[in-house]
Amino acid sequence: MTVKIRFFARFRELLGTDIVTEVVPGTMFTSLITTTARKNPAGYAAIFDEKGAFHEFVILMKNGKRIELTDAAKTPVVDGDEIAVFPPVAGG
Amino acid sequence: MTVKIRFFARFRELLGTDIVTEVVPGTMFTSLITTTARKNPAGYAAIFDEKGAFHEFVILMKNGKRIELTDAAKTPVVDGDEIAVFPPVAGG
Amino acid sequence: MIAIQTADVDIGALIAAAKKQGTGAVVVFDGVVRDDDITEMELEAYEEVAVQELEKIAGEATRQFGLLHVDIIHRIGRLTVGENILIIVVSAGHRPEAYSGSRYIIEEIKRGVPIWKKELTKDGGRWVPGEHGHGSGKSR
Amino acid sequence: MIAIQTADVDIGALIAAAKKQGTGAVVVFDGVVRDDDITEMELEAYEEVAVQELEKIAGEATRQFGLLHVDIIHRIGRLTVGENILIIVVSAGHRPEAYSGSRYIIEEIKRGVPIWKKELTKDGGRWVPGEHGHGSGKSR
Repeated sequence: MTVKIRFFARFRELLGTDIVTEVVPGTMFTSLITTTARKNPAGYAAIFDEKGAFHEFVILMKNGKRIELTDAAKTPVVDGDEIAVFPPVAGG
Repeated sequence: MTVKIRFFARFRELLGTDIVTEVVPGTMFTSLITTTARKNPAGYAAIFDEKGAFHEFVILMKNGKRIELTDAAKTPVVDGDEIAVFPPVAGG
Repeated sequence: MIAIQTADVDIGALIAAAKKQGTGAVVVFDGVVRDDDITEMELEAYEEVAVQELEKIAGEATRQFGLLHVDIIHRIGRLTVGENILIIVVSAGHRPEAYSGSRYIIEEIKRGVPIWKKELTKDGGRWVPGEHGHGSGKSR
Repeated sequence: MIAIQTADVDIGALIAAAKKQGTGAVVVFDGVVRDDDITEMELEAYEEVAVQELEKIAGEATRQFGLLHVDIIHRIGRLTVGENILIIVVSAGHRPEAYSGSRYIIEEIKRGVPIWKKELTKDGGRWVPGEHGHGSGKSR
């Protein structure tokens, strides 16, 4: 099954965006992002702390709906999901 | 000596405006307006109460500066003065 | 630009001109003739004094809120429903100052600038009562 | 009109269109690229979600403040100093609602709409930190 990962702003600059990736059923949100972010140490460090937990300012969305950081480790991704990972917003 | 009296809004409709009038030296603000307003009973009633005192909402100016109603009876007018008499403002 | 005039203004052009160096926020207030069962509105001002008062208010707003630019255009004469009565354009470095400065200006105008409005209706007309029982800035 | 777009808009035309029946006050907020020693600003949005959020904010402002009309246009792409970033036009019967509704909208946008700004300088660029540590409206 495939999902799409969209990074924005600083995360996009470090990791790219619109990354379509094959995942095995049962893959959890956190592990998918961890794997994807590992491709670039600076990108990984932007999103995760030294213990491998999300920085508290990171925002996650699944199909346009917010996912709490604490729920991400136990939230599975399913075929066709659009995952978004971004830093605090600064519009206006 | 001559002074100019300017009424505005409702007072203007009842009494006219830009009234240039001859006054004798020593004429006080209140007596000048009283005399002028007497030309039209409705105009007089708009500015003065039944005891002949200014309605508390009336605003007086002399050469663009506010004169308190309580000071008007003892404030003389002098040659060339521009006197303004108007109801509460409603701009904006 | 501080003015009492019959002519309308081009708000887009005022906004463009308000973008002085350092501007991060422009706030425009546009007071409009509301359709309160009226045919037209007739506005009257004690012009010389009203312009002086508007200039004083603009200066005070500039000082108090650090505004970079202020326009106040108050129209007089006969206006129909939907027409602009009063246009206030302010610019500032940041939005709190722009909003607060704009609001300060309109409240001060309502409070103390010698301008009057008469609503013309099918049956005649009525003078709009001021929002403040007294009202000329001179005694502040 | 609620939009995320690269093109600028004609604010004068938006004001004219905002004068719905019953309008007595129109308030415009125009957020502008400020000259903070930058050459340009680059704006990026999670567009589909941002538009949904703006629509939600406009609806909530309309309900809460009885607004008669709301436009929110947030620009993205590369903008130079002085250019419009965000234009909010609201109309209401009276000024308190128009000011409060406009302010509510900008504060909510700052708080939770997925848009980011990068200031481009001679030495490179810096992402503008959000005003709110967290920031996407979904968890409100």
